[in-house]
Parts: sequence; structure tokens; C-alpha cells
Amino acid sequence: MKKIEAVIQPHKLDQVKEALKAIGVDGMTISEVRGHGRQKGHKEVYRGMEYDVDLLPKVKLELVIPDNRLDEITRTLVAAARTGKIGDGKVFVYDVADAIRIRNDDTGEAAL
Amino acid sequence: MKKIEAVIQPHKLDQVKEALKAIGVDGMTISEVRGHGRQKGHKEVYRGMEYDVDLLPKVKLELVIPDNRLDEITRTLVAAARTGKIGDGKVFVYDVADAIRIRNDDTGEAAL
Amino acid sequence: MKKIEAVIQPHKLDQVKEALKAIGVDGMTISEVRGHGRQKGHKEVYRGMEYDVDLLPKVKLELVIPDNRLDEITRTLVAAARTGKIGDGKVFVYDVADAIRIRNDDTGEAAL
Amino acid sequence: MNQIKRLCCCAFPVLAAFAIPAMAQNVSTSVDAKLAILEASSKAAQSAGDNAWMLVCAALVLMMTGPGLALFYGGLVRPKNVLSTMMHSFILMAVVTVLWAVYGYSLAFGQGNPFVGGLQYLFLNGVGNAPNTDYAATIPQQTFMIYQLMFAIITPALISGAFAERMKFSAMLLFTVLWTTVVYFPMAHMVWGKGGLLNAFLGGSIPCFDFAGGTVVHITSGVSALVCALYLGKRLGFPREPMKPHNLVISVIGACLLWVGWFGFNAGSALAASGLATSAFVATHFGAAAATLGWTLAEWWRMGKPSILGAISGCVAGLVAITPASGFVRPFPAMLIGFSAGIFCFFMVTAVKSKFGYDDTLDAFGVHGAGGTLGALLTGVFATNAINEGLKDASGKLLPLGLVDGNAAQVGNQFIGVLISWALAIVGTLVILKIVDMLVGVRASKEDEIEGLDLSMHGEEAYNLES
Amino acid sequence: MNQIKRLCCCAFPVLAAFAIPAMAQNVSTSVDAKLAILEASSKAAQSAGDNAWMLVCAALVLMMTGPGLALFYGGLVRPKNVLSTMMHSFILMAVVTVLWAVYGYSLAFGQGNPFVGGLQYLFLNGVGNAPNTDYAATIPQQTFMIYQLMFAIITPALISGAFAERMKFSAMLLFTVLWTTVVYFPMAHMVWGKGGLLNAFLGGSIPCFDFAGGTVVHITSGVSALVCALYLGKRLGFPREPMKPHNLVISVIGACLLWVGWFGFNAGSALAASGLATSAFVATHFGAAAATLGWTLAEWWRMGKPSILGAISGCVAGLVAITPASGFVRPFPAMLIGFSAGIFCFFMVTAVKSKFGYDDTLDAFGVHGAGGTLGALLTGVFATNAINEGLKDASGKLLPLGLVDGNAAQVGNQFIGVLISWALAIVGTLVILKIVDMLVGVRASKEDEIEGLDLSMHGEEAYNLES
Amino acid sequence: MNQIKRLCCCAFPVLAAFAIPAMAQNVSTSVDAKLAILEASSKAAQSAGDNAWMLVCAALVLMMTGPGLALFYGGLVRPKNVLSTMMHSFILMAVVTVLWAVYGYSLAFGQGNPFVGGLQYLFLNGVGNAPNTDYAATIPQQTFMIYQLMFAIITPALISGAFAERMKFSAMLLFTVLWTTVVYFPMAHMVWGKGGLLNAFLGGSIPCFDFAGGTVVHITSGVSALVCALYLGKRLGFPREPMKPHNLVISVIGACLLWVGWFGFNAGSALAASGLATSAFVATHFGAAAATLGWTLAEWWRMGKPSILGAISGCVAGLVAITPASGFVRPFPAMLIGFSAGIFCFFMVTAVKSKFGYDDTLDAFGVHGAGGTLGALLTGVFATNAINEGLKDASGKLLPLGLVDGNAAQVGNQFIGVLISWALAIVGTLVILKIVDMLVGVRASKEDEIEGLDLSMHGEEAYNLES
Ligand SMILES: Nc1ncnc2c1ncn2[C@@H]1O[C@H](COP(=O)(O)OP(=O)(O)O)[C@@H](O)[C@H]1O
Ligand SMILES: Nc1ncnc2c1ncn2[C@@H]1O[C@H](COP(=O)(O)OP(=O)(O)O)[C@@H](O)[C@H]1O
Ligand SMILES: Nc1ncnc2c1ncn2[C@@H]1O[C@H](COP(=O)(O)OP(=O)(O)O)[C@@H](O)[C@H]1O
Repeated sequence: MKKIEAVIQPHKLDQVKEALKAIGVDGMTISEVRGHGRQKGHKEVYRGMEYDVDLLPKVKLELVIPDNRLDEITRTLVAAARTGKIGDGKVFVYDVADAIRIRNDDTGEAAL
Repeated sequence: MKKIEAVIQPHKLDQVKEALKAIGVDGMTISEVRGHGRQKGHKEVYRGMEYDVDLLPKVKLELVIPDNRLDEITRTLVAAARTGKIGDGKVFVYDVADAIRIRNDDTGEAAL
Repeated sequence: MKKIEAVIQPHKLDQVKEALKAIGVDGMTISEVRGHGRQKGHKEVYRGMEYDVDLLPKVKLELVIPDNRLDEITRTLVAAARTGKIGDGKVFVYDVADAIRIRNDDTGEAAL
Repeated sequence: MNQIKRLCCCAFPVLAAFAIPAMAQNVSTSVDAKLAILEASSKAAQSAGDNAWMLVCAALVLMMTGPGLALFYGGLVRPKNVLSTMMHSFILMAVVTVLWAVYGYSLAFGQGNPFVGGLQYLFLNGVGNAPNTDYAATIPQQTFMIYQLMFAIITPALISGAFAERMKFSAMLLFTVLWTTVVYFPMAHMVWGKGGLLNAFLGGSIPCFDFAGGTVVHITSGVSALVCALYLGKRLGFPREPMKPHNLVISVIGACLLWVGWFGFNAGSALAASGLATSAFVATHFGAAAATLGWTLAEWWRMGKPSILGAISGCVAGLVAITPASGFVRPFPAMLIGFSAGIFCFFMVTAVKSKFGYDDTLDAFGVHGAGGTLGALLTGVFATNAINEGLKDASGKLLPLGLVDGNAAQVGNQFIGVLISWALAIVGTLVILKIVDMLVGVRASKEDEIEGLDLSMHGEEAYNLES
Repeated sequence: MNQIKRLCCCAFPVLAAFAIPAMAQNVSTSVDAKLAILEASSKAAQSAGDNAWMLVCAALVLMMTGPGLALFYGGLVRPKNVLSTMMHSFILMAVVTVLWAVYGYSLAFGQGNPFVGGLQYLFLNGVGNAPNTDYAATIPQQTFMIYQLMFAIITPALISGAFAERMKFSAMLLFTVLWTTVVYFPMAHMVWGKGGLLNAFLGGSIPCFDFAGGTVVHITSGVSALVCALYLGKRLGFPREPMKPHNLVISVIGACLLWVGWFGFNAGSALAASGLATSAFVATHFGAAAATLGWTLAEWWRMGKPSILGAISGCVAGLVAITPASGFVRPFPAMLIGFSAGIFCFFMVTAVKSKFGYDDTLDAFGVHGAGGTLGALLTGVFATNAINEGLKDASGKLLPLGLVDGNAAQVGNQFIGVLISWALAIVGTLVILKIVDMLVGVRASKEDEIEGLDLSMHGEEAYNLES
Repeated sequence: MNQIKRLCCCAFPVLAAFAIPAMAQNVSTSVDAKLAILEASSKAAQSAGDNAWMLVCAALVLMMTGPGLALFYGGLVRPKNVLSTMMHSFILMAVVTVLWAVYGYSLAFGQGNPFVGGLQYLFLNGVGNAPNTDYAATIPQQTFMIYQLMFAIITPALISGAFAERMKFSAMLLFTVLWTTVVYFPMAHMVWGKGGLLNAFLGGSIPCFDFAGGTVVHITSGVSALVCALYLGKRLGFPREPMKPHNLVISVIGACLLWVGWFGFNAGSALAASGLATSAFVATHFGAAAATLGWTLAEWWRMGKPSILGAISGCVAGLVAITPASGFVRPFPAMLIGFSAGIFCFFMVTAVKSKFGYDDTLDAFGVHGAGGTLGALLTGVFATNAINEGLKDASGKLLPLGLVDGNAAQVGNQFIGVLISWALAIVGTLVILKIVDMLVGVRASKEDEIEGLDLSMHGEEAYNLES
């Protein structure tokens, strides 16, 4: 099993979700994160105090998937998340040692 | 060392925490996430605009533990988190390459 | 590639970010988490109802980095995040199987 | 929006006054006519001042329910129940209004027996611009009617604090309709209605003092709240799971608006912009301030830290306790009442509640039931004819009011008033809950409660702060 | 802050009254002099009551815009646009005030032709403490002026609901300056100004009834809102992406403050603390309550669940619909108007909007345009001289007002009033939008819209809840 | 709640008026008696109007502190300090009330020397329904007393903006108790008390104009704020770490409520519902509007974007600056004062503060100190007897007030008033801070500051939005 961790632009979440659903990927966990990278942030001024905001809102998707679908899924995800502009985000892939479905003790790929 | 990543129902958090504490597991990191899977979401209607909410609130626990306690801990965790209904969540297990305690540079299992 | 996951005190975030920037580490993803460990929480009383708050606000940093910079970066990070008091947090290191830049399909270390 | 519109009762005499010279024919009639006109215009002017005040007070009392109480309560629940809690207050602004128009005003203020008013004002029949001199001689009866409506709205809304986070919405609606009808309207009649059993000023046989609703509003709602809490049982997970207030900022807003609105509640109960209104205003403010300090100091001493939740709870407790007394007591006794209410309610909410273990979600009993009872009793102690000249003997001499005036018996009268309101609240609420439970079921299902009432009852979420 | 300050017009006669004995010389002059002094002091007292009321009402109407409408609207947008949405309301509190002082009051209430007022009040020239007897005989003209200003502020603010989340701030400013000048001021003059085309009480040739602004405020703003929504086009992602209200709690606060403030809006339109003010107050409250129930029940029936967003939308719809009728109708017809507005606006906002597919972000048209039109028409049905004695024939007999009084023609008059306000709003708004689009461009860039207007237009974020 | 209760001073004459025929015996006495009764009833009617107004104003001014200022300030701090910041305002509503009742009112408005009032009103002795004709002839003295109390509450609350996020709660309490006693009460006496040094209308030797508190409220609080900021030092991490406002939505609510409540503050300072009240109301609104535009335009020009934080800061700056002038100036000069205050305070808060580098957390000095000083000086320029007829020579001729009336010397008088309030504020605050520091320590520990004052001082958290 592999874990795909994708950091994407928040406004792309719906499209990515649709695209994944379309290829039968349902299980995923999402969280609000803030990202720092090449993308320049912005300046906010509050009563003359200037703050450089370089942590920008991003959405992190985590999907644990069977090894054999890795390629297809990353490709679909990347395609749906891309705008072509700096700040589009990254996909990281990790190995997963095991998975368990809490409801019924299914383990391994059966648990996904 | 292993990392246990568990996505559970938010209202189970307290019980899971208690159960883990009972077997001497203290260190953990928790975050609010939203999950998508088999569990059906709900419909929200705001002035006639209908939205299918299929990202449901979940809580993610991350515990880094010594290899030899993996089984005991996952079993305890799963037992405490289970309601038996769809949406109970998953446990994923990963290998951890290293751990460091920021306070004093302890590394490896000593850092947990 | 390695992934560094650091759980730190929220008020140390700025200093850590600066320190990492100073050694040329830009890419990172940050999230608000709550941590449980050795650090004692506090008691909150609302109209006589007492709650032990043992989940304390922490910040989680995730950095995916080339293998060869692991040491330098963890050292810098730990130094900047340390106060020396219980609750300073941990650094965990994981192996990364792959990385992709969504914008342009760069993969591997080129994607970081 | 134009000058003609205002040519109703009040304006006429004023304008007429300018016309005097034109119509004067001989000196003596002229003087008499002028005097009559002046009398009318002076009366109109008095009405303008009093009506302005009472309309503002009506608006202030509505503001107490929404957004005041809605925020105060809404901030104290968990985020998944905030909308349902606010809805309890908000929907009553609509529901009770309809009841009031159809029969509520009549049952409360119509001529009836000592227990309930008659039906002469059904559908507000005959309730127009002419004053109802039984109650308020200088303002349109409609003003009196709409002002009293605002009291009828907030009273059942107060109860909702006890069943927040676990009652079905349909049950809540049915319950409050029945409760307002069976408990509130009769109680209002008994205390404030002409010929009401407890009305000290208009022929009641047990002369009880309740200036702005210690018994009618706070005891009935607070005691009913306790019955509800016991009947419904605890929230799932109480008290094991943390159920911290989700947003104390909005609770503070709510408490402040309650404080400000309460001036309309108490000072408005003078039914005129009179010196008595000022007295009630001052007593209200001083009572609230002293109670804030009372609770804060008690908490600082017992818990180690003074919280803002304590401070705002104290202010509400003081406002509750001063309510029955507000038009009867001097400033420093008002402070004393407030201060003791702050401390008393603090112990009710902390020590007593946890001892008995009932789950009064938002302490509607601990604050309104306890504070209202304390206030009603202390009114019997501190009421004085130096403030309220409402009771005179045949020769016009002011009668002593409370214990401080030398009328020790009044404490007993107050006690009877308290007993009757407790009894009516307990019996009425129990019966109604039984009925509602049989008809629609009072408690939300376990799943609905876990999901949160906002989603399960209303299909919506309060906060969508992401994206 | 000292007694001398208040020695202006009102106080003088009162104090003077005490001086009578000292200056009395012989009986008959003494009586006449006393009468004159009493006349003056009675007039001053009347003015005190009415002025107190009207100043409070002015404050209440300002509170409707800020924080009322700002919160109601602000809670319904996404978190990235909440400040920009609130800014639409807030900045108008400043901008329209300046316009009003320079020429707005004059264009609306100066003597002019049937379509627009003259320039005599330019720079508030001659607008002082003396009453303007054309409009309000018992209060300083300045009071009337500042009260009317608050209406001019909220009207363009209502439109902003239609273009929220996507209009450039500079364009919004320019648009509202032009719109207020070209649409609002003339419309206010036509309906409320002396000699205005539609002014039923002050010489209009088409006698139209609009007590507090069904046509002037709600139709003009609501219909203009529709034009804006169509002209600007949909928000990016609408309706595919979820655009849920980000904070219903603050929308509920806003709705409650609108309800409370609306008493100033409607009852204040009596321009005195008179019985008519009370009537309007009661009608307003009853209309809002019934509409809350109307929308809630309709939604419960059609959608399965009654939401608090529905309840607050209903109350606003009812307040809108009762506005033109509030000083003309009895309590139960007021409820009927409210109830039907609740249901009607529910269908406009759910069925009709989704059928036509325009993106009226916050339903400014569905609530204000639709509710205002319904209310204006029903005013023609239910207006009665039992409530409003504004129209009399030469012999002083009250004239019938609406259909219920037997004056069926009034429905036609109302219809013409509605048509004219629709027409002016459509044409005016279209022309202004074209001009603004040419000058600065109306729509925010795609990047700015995605980033959110709070950051892109104002450089700030509403919430920084972390750390 | 019943007609008898209101039989206090005001109502009596009205009812009595109806009794005239019954008691009339012969024509001439009858006329005299009738006249006397009418006089009394007219006086009562005047009092009703004025009392209605002043009670509403008292409520409005309390609303400025809570929830107004509590929200305005609370939204600008970090989430870990919001409750402690709101508590600063809230607890003063209780604490200052007690001080006021015990000795504050007496020190401020009792007969004393030019610097401080005497002790005759200790424990509100003798403060009842009879008017205090020195200050307000038509309302109960209790009304005057409670109205003035609201000013005493908000003034120390304003200072809290300077030490927010880092002062110990116990120190804050002690500080404000001492400060209110040593700085506020004497200053109020000097400017508004009979025989006060600076009271232009009641025998002060330096005739200074301050209608509603430019010196008494805003300079004293704003300058003391600066002293506090300097004494306490910067917050940990300032200015390196981001300390963004955590919730601008609630700050906007707060600013709007301040705007609305300020009508009570300024127009209420006429102490009657008079034409002067209307003038002050208009000046207040125009000043706030112009200042909003002033700050917004300055910020747009200098920073590139107009923020809503700028707009609300501007409105408060304008309200501050117009306060001393509000009952003395025409509408357009009011706008000018507001506009210049908007721009001036913008530069104080942006350029000047960052130049000197002090950490005035919420710009209490930059807005209240700077704006109050500017307003006090400009009052000397624009005050005119066309608005305020308070000063007359022996023959009853109006005296010129400000520079525009030809009284250039007034600018000097204002300058002296400003100097005295600066001096008193600086010296008083420094001494008190020293004492408090010695007794309990003023600054929170480093750990407490990092954890946040909500938890460390009050043991609670504002938001628990999860679960
Ligand atoms: N090395 C990294 N480790 C973890 N997260 C990263 C890393 N680099 C980038 N990110 C995440 O990806 C986001 C986009 O990266 P950025 O460099 O701004 O644009 P791009 O991916 O187009 O080059 C960042 O905001 C951050 O959340
Ligand atoms: N493949 C997956 N990868 C990551 N998270 C998942 C995956 N599948 C499920 N989850 C998480 O587990 C939660 C529960 O899954 P769901 O399919 O609804 O129920 P169940 O686990 O009982 O089958 C989801 O809401 C999601 O957060
Ligand atoms: N075994 C663990 N797995 C995951 N997170 C942990 C673990 N132990 C500690 N943490 C995280 O690190 C934080 C600090 O740990 P704590 O034990 O309180 O202090 P210290 O690291 O100084 O011993 C915790 O709040 C938690 O977020």
C-alpha cells in the first residue's frame, strides 16, 4: 500500500475530489494546512503595522491506496489540481506498513 | 519505531485517549480533519441552494511508538474507537526512520 | 528523500521559519494540531464544571527534503525550536518514496 | 412620512392650540376654551413623552431575547448546537407573538377571575389607541399590549437553557406553546392583571410585590427549567465529556445586551418616563453591578481565578434578582440584593448543581430560578414607600411596604407568591412535558444528539470558516 | 453638560412658567400671559417627547445598517469576503452622509417639481431647529433631516447583497454615489416630498401610500439588485462549488438587530411619539413574526427541515413587506401581509431564483424586491382610515384609504407606484452600471475574486484565530 | 406594572387635571387653580420627554462600553487575550458603579472647590427624584447621576487599550480604581462641576468648552494610555512577531455600536430632548462620517488599499474629536473637525507610533489622546452661539463663543484646558502605576503572557470551536 499526500490550492479541492471519484477513489482524509514555498505571499497592514504573510492556505489530501493504482491516481490528481501557476503544490508518496478498518478489523488492502 | 495514524469519529476521542492512557501510551498528536469514504454525508440547504456535504468531521491521531508495542496499541485503539457503524475510520501504520526530542536531543525510542 | 515532521510550540514557529529560511529551506507545510505528552495541561472551570485540558496547542511542520540535508536541517530546526522546557515537542523522520510538483510534473528531489 | 400622518390623537391638540386666537369670541369662554385646549395639549405632550419611552422599552425587551439571550445561551453550548439554541429564542419571537394576539393578551390582562383573564380582548378586540386606565393612563393600550408581549416572549425562551443540546425542535415548539398558555398567561394575570390573586395594587387578595417579573418571569421559567432538566435527563456524555462553552465572546455580547435591554424591562415597568422609571433604572444598574462583583469575588476566592463567564453570569443573576424589587427599593439595598444574588447563584450553579448532578445545560434554574426566588423574597424586606407611592390608605397616607418600612408581614406575602409560582411551574411543566412526550417525544434521538441538533433538526451548520 | 446649555428653544418656556407670579401685574393680562406661556411650555413639552422619540429612531435606523445589515449580509458570504461585504454597508454610513449634507436632503425634501426637490436646502442651508411644518410640526427640522438620512444610507447598502463577493470596491463606491443621486433622492421626493408625484398626502397627482419605504427603499434597492446581479454575472464557480454561509451566528445577530431597528424605521415614520407610531410599531412586529412563521413552515414542508437561516430570512421578508403598510393597517392584516410575504419570498428565493439561474448573492431581490412589491400592493388592499386619519375631504370626513375601506382604486394607484419604482430602478441602475463599467470596471479580476475581496480589495483578513 | 406604580411625581398633575371641574368653586379661583395645575402638568410632560430621552441615552452610553468597546478592542487582540481584553471593559461596568455610588458622584458633581467636588452626595445622599437645577432642571437628579456614571465607566475602559495583552488583572483593577478616583472625578468636576476651574458656564475661572468630554474623557484616557504603554513596555515579540487582529468582524460590530451609542454620549449631554440635543446628534454623525472618509482616503493613498480596520478606526477618531465640540458647532464645521481628525489620527497611529516605537496595543493614545486634543482645540475655533446659547452678558445678549464668533481668546482657553488635562493625566497615571507596581506588580509574567491572559488570568478560553 502507498500513501499519497497532496498539498493543493483550496479552490481546487472540489475538482480533485470529482476527478478521484470518477476513477473510483473514495477514501480520503482532508485537512486545512498552510504552506510556504516558492509562491510569494502578500503583505497585510493593520494600522500601520506591516506583516508579510508567507504561510498561505492550502488543503492537504491523504489517500492510502493499493500499490498498483499509484500511477493512475497520482496522474489523475495532478491533472485535476494543476493551474500551472506557482503554488499549485506537491504530491508526496510514502510506503504504508499496514491498514486496519476500525469498524470490522479488516486489514491490509481490504481495509481501504 | 512505527507511526500509527488513526482517523476516528470525533466523539470517540475521549474514550480512545482514556484507553491509551490506561496502557501507558501518553505521547500523541491530534488534529481535526475531514474524511470522505463509504459513510454517506448529508445534505445542507441554504435558501434553496443544496449542498452535498461528503466531507465529514473526523479526528486524526498520530502516535509514534516502539515496534514491539504496535499490536497491543492498535488493538486497544481500535477497540475503543469502534462503534460498529460505517464511518468508524481507519488505522494506518508507517515505518519511522528516526525520532528526536527537541528539548534534549534524545533520539530513537528514547525520544518517544 | 526524507520527510521531517516536527511538532513544536506555537510561539516558536516564527523563529523556526526564520532559521530554516536562513539555511535555504523554503518548502514546508504547517498545520495546527493539539498534543498530548509529558507536559502537564491546565484546568479550566466553567461555572463549576472542571475540565482537565491535556491537549495543548502545537504546530506541526512537514518538510520533505533531500536525504543529504537531513542532519543539517534537523539540527537547525531543533536548535530554533528549543526552549528547554517540557513540551518542546518532537521531530520524526520518515522515508519518502516519491515527490511530484503539481505545476509541472517534476519528480523526485527536483520537485522539492 | 409626512405631516398629515401624525395628525392622530396626540398632535391634534398641539396644533389646535395655535388656533385659539382665531376662535376666541368673548373673554370668559375664551379662557375656558383655552384652558380645555391646553389641558388636552398638555395631556398629549405627556403621552408623547411616556409613549416614546414605552416604545423604546418594548424594543429593548425584544432585543433582550434576540439577539441578547440567543447569544448568551448560544455561546455556551457546543458548536454543533449553537443554531438550535439560538433558534429556541428566535422562533419564540414569532410564535408567542401570534398566541398573544389571538388570546394571550386577553388571558393575561383581560378582566377575569383572580387566576386568569377573560376573553374580552380576544384577537386584540378593543385594544387601540385609547389608554387602558387600569394599567397605564398615559399611553395607548396598544403600547401597553406590545410592551407586555415582549415579556411573554422572553420567559419561555429562558427555559430553553435547561433543555438545550438535546430536545427535539417540534417538541420544543409544542412545549412552549402549551407552557406559555397554561403557566405564563395565568401567572401574569395573577400578579399584574386587574383583580389578580397576587396583585397588591389592583385588588389581589394576597398582596404580593413583583415590579417587573421576579415571580412571573424568572421563578416560573427557572423552576420549569429544573423540571425540564430532570425530565429530559442528562446530555449524552455529561458530565464525563468536556462540554465547554464554544464561544464566550458572543456570550459576553449577549450578557451586555441583556444588561442594556433590562433597563427597558425594569424601568419600563413603571409604564411611564417617570421618576419611578429612573428609580427602577438605577436599582437595576446597581443590582447588576454588585452581582457581577459578588459572583466574581466568590469565584476568585473559591476557584482561584475570576472568569469573564463568572462575571457575566453574575450580572445576569443580579438583573434577575433585582427585577421584582426594582421599582420598590433604594439604590444601596438594590446593591445588597444584587451582591447576595451574585454569591447565592454562584453556589447554586457550582456546589448545589454538582451535588445533585442534574444537567441544567445553561443554568436556567441556577440563575433564574434561584435568583428570582431570592429577589422576590428580598423585595419583601427592602420595598419602601420612599420609592414607590403605590399603596395608600383611605386618607391618602402612604402605607408601609416592606420590612424596612415596618411591614414584616410582606415577607410572608412574598413567600406565598413564591410558593404559588413554584407550584404552578412544577405542576404545569410536568403535565405539559408528559403530554408533549406522548405526542411527539421530547428528546432527540441518540444519533441526532451526537450529530448535533443544528444538523439533525435544522439541516445547517453555524460555522463554515474554511475555504 | 450644564444647565445653561439646554436653555435652547424647548427649555425656555418651562423655566419661564415658574417666573409667572413675579411678572403678573393685573388679573386679566396675567391670565392671558400665563396662558401664552403655558401654550409655549406645552408645545415645548410635546416637542421634547417627539424629539426624544425621533432621535432614538434615527439611531435605531443607523443601527440597522451598522451593525445590523453588515452582520446579516456578512455572515452569509464566504470567509474570504466577509470584510468587503461589511465594508459595503459601513462605508455608505460615511459616503451617503456627505452627499445628503451637500445636496441629497435638498433633492429629496426641498420644494421642487413632482420628480425631484429643489436646491433651497443645499449644504443644509436653513435646516435648523425650527420645525419644517410641511413634514413634522413638532420636531426640529434638523431632526427630520438626520432621521431621513438614515433611510438614504440603508437603501444602497441593501443592493450590495446582489453584488457581494465579486464587485470592485472603487466601482461599488462610484455606483452607489450615482445611484443614490439618480434613483434614491428623486424617488424619495416623488413619494414623500411635498408636491411629489406619488405623495398621497402632500399634493401628489397619483396618490400612492408608502408609509416607511416599500417603494422608495425596498423596491428600488431590490430591483436594482436584480439588475446588478444580471449585469455582473455569476460568481466564479456558482452554483457548482459550495458557497455556504460562513457564520450564521452573526447573521442571526444581524437579523435581530434589523428587527429591533425596524421599529425606528416604521414607527419612527409617524414622525412623532403618537398613537400612529404605536400602530406602526405593532404592525411591524406582527408582520415580522408572521413572516418568520410563514417562511419557516414553507421550508419545513418543502425541504423537510426548518432552518434558522429560513427563520431570519422570513423575518426580514416580513419587515420589508409591512414597511409600506405599517402606518395604515390593523394588527391582523399586518400578520396576513407578513405571512404571505414569508411564503412568497421563500418561493422567490428557492424556486424562482434557481429556475432563472441568476446569482443574486444574498437575495437582495428575492427578499427586498419581491417583498417590497408585495407589500406595496397589499397596502392598497388593507390600508384603513381606522388607523391612519391622514386623508379627509373638505368637510373633515375621513376618506376611505384601501380596498377594505371601499376604495378599490387604491390598488391601482399602488400598482402605478410600483411600476414607476421598478422602471426608475431598472433604467437608472443599468445606465449607471454601464457608466461605472466604462470608468473603472465593475467586476473584480478573476485572481482577486479567487483570493477573496478582503485581501485583494482591502488588504486584510477577517479572522486570524490561530496562535 | 400597574397604574398605581406610576403615580409618582410626573403622573400626578396629569390625572389631577381631569379632576379640575369637580373641585372648581368660583370662576377666578378656578382659573388660577386650573392654571397652576396646568403648569404642573406641563412641567410633568416636559420631564417625561426629557427623562425618556436621558434614560435612553444612559442605556446607550453603557452599551458603548459593553458590548461596544469590549468588542472593538476584543477583536483587535490575539485570540489568547480576547476575554481578558473584554473583561477590562466589563468589570469596570461593575467596579466604577460602586465607586460612583459611594463617593464618585459626590467628588465630581458635589459642591466643592474648583478642583474637586465636596462630600454632600456621599452614598448618594439626597440624590433623588427632584432635579438638581444646577445641572438639569427638568429631569430627576437620579437620572443625571446615572447618566454621568456611564461616562465614568467608559473612560478608564478606554485606557485598557494601551495595556491589553500584558497587564495583570489584579493590577488593572487596582489601577483603574485609583485612576478613576484621582484623575477622572476631579477632572469631571473641573470641567462640568458647578464652580469647577474650567467650567465656562458655571463659574469656572478659565472658561473652557467641553460639551461631552474631549478633555474629561478622551484626553485623560488617551494620554494616560500613552503613559501606561511606556511604563509597561512592549509586548513580548513586538514588533517582530505578527500580532494581527484576530477577529475584525467583532471589531466592526463594536465600532458600529460605538457610533450608535455615541449619540447618547454627545446628544445626551444636552441633558434634555431639546434642539441642542439634535444639533449635537447631527454634529456627531457628520463628524464620524467625515472622519471615516478621512482615514480611509489617507490610507488608500498611503498604503494602497482602504481597509475596514481603517474605516472603523477613522469613525472612532471622528467621534472622539467631535465630542467636545458637538454641542457648539454647525454641521459643516463638524465635518471639517471629523475629517481632519481622521487624517491626523491615521498619521499618529501609523507614522508617529512606528517612529517612536512605543507599543500602544490598541492605539488608545493615537485615537483618543490625539483625537481628543485636536477636537478640544478646534472647539475653540468653531464654537458658535448660533448653536449654543449658553453664554449671555448681563443684558441677555449672546456672547461670542469661538474664533468663528470673533472670540479668538477661546482658542487659548481651550489650550489651557488641554494642558491641564494632559498634566493631570501624566502625573496621576505615573504615580498610580508606581504604587500599583509596588503593591502587586503591573506586568504579567513572561509565561502568563505567552500562554495568553485568558488562560493565565481568567482560566478560560474564548473559542472552543472543535468537537
Ligand atoms: N519541501 C516541501 N515539503 C513540504 N511541503 C512543501 C515543500 N515544498 C512545497 N511544499 C508545499 O507545497 C506548496 C506549494 O509550493 P510552492 O513552492 O509555493 O509552489 P510550487 O509547488 O508550484 O513550486 C507550499 O505552499 C507548501 O505547502
Ligand atoms: N483510503 C483512505 N485513505 C485515507 N483515509 C481514508 C481512506 N479510507 C477512509 N479514510 C478515512 O476514514 C474515514 C472512514 O471511512 P469510511 O469509508 O467512511 O468508513 P469505514 O472505515 O467504516 O469503511 C473517512 O472519512 C476517511 O477520513
Ligand atoms: N509518541 C508520540 N507520538 C506523537 N506525538 C508525540 C509523541 N510524544 C510527544 N508527541 C508530541 O510532542 C509534544 C510534546 O511532548 P511532551 O511529552 O509534552 O514534551 P517533551 O517532548 O518535551 O518530552 C506533545 O504535545 C505531542 O504533540
